[in-house]
Amino acid sequence: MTITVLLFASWADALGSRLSVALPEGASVADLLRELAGRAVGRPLPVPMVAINQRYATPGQRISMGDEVAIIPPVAGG
Amino acid sequence: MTITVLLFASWADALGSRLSVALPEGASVADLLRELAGRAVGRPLPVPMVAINQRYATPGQRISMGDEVAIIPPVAGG
Amino acid sequence: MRAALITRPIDVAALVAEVAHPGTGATTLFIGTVRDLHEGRAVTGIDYEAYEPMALRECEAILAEAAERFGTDRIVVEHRVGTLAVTEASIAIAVAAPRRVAALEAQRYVIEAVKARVPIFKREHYVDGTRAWVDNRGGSVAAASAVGAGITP
Amino acid sequence: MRAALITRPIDVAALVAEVAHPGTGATTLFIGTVRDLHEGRAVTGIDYEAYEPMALRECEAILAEAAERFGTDRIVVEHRVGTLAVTEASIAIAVAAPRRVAALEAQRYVIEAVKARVPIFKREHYVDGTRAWVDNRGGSVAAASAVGAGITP
Repeated sequence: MTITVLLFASWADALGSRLSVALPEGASVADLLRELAGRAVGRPLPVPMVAINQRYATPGQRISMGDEVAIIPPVAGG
Repeated sequence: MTITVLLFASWADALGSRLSVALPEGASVADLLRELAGRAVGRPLPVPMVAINQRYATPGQRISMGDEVAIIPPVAGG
Repeated sequence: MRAALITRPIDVAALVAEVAHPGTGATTLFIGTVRDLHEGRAVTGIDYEAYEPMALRECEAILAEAAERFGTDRIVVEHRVGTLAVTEASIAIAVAAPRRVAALEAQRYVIEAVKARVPIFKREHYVDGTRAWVDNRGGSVAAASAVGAGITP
Repeated sequence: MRAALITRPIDVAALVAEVAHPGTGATTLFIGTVRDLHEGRAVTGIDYEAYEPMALRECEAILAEAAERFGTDRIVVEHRVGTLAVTEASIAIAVAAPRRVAALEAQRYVIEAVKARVPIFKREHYVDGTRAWVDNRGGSVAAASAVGAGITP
């Protein structure tokens, strides 16, 4: 399946603010992060959280076709 | 010695906002409070603090001629 | 640092502006207002009375303690005296600090200390036309123990 | 309760007015501002970027939690997005409650939760012309560990 991933801040600078990623059916958040790490080898990016449909997701959580998936670098609001 | 005592709030309502009180030389804060209690018998007044020269005083502290003495009912600032 | 007892309405925006500084990361403002209910009784207004020179001295001492403890001297407090209507501000405290923890904790330190120590007194006006002196421990004069209780040696 | 991400300057006086109510005994206002120094580097401005729909949703969840926990729904938060100069407000939180403890603790709850959870990001501009994304744990991207560290199974 192909999912669209939104990126922000340093991750958007490195990989763009919107990315299409091909993942096997039933892929998890950790699978997505491994795939993105491959695209960012050697770049000093901070460890991100992942959100699915605007809620923080756990590493084992599965991603489904059509989900809104986002890479959330360390936050800095306030 | 005669000292002038400032009073506030419920104590001022009961006894006036300024009182002359005759006390023996070397009288303490507790002596003053006993004297005032005699003047307020039967009235529902709250237990006050006493300030000498604008600082809270302890019951055993001595009062000297010329001190600025004040009866401070429970405070309600804020 | 600045403390004042004032008779005009408190201008809270001016207090916020007064503590502002390019090194400020966080500003806190606390406003105490006259509310329409106290322990179930409908309140229409409050008289605030102060032992003014001592109240000012205590406020200044509190600000100095907060400055020492929290590392910022950008603190102002104004307390109103006189008769206030419901929704009017009786006190405002503004604090600015490089970091939020100092601004939050200094604010709390100052309001708690003012309520505990500063010789300011209030008399509530009720809808039925009666008035009573009340204090920050929740008591009213009518409910308080008689004076004798506190002065038995 | 109301949360907003805005691009115009925050009007803090309007937020205080928005939460006002005759039953209010205490109002707190927290303002976060861009300061001129971060970890020893002179800062000239900050870009705030948000994952807007999620940031708004998180802010609204935080306000609902605070309302539940502290018993007041008179809480508003506005966070600025875009480029801000030193001394400009990035966030303001106003809380009104019948009693001060609720107003103070709700204020603190909201600012701590916003800083921890809301997907808003900032890039500092330094006097030497460089820029860097920084985060609320005090790190900058350059100082952070490589991405691999976080995703090893």
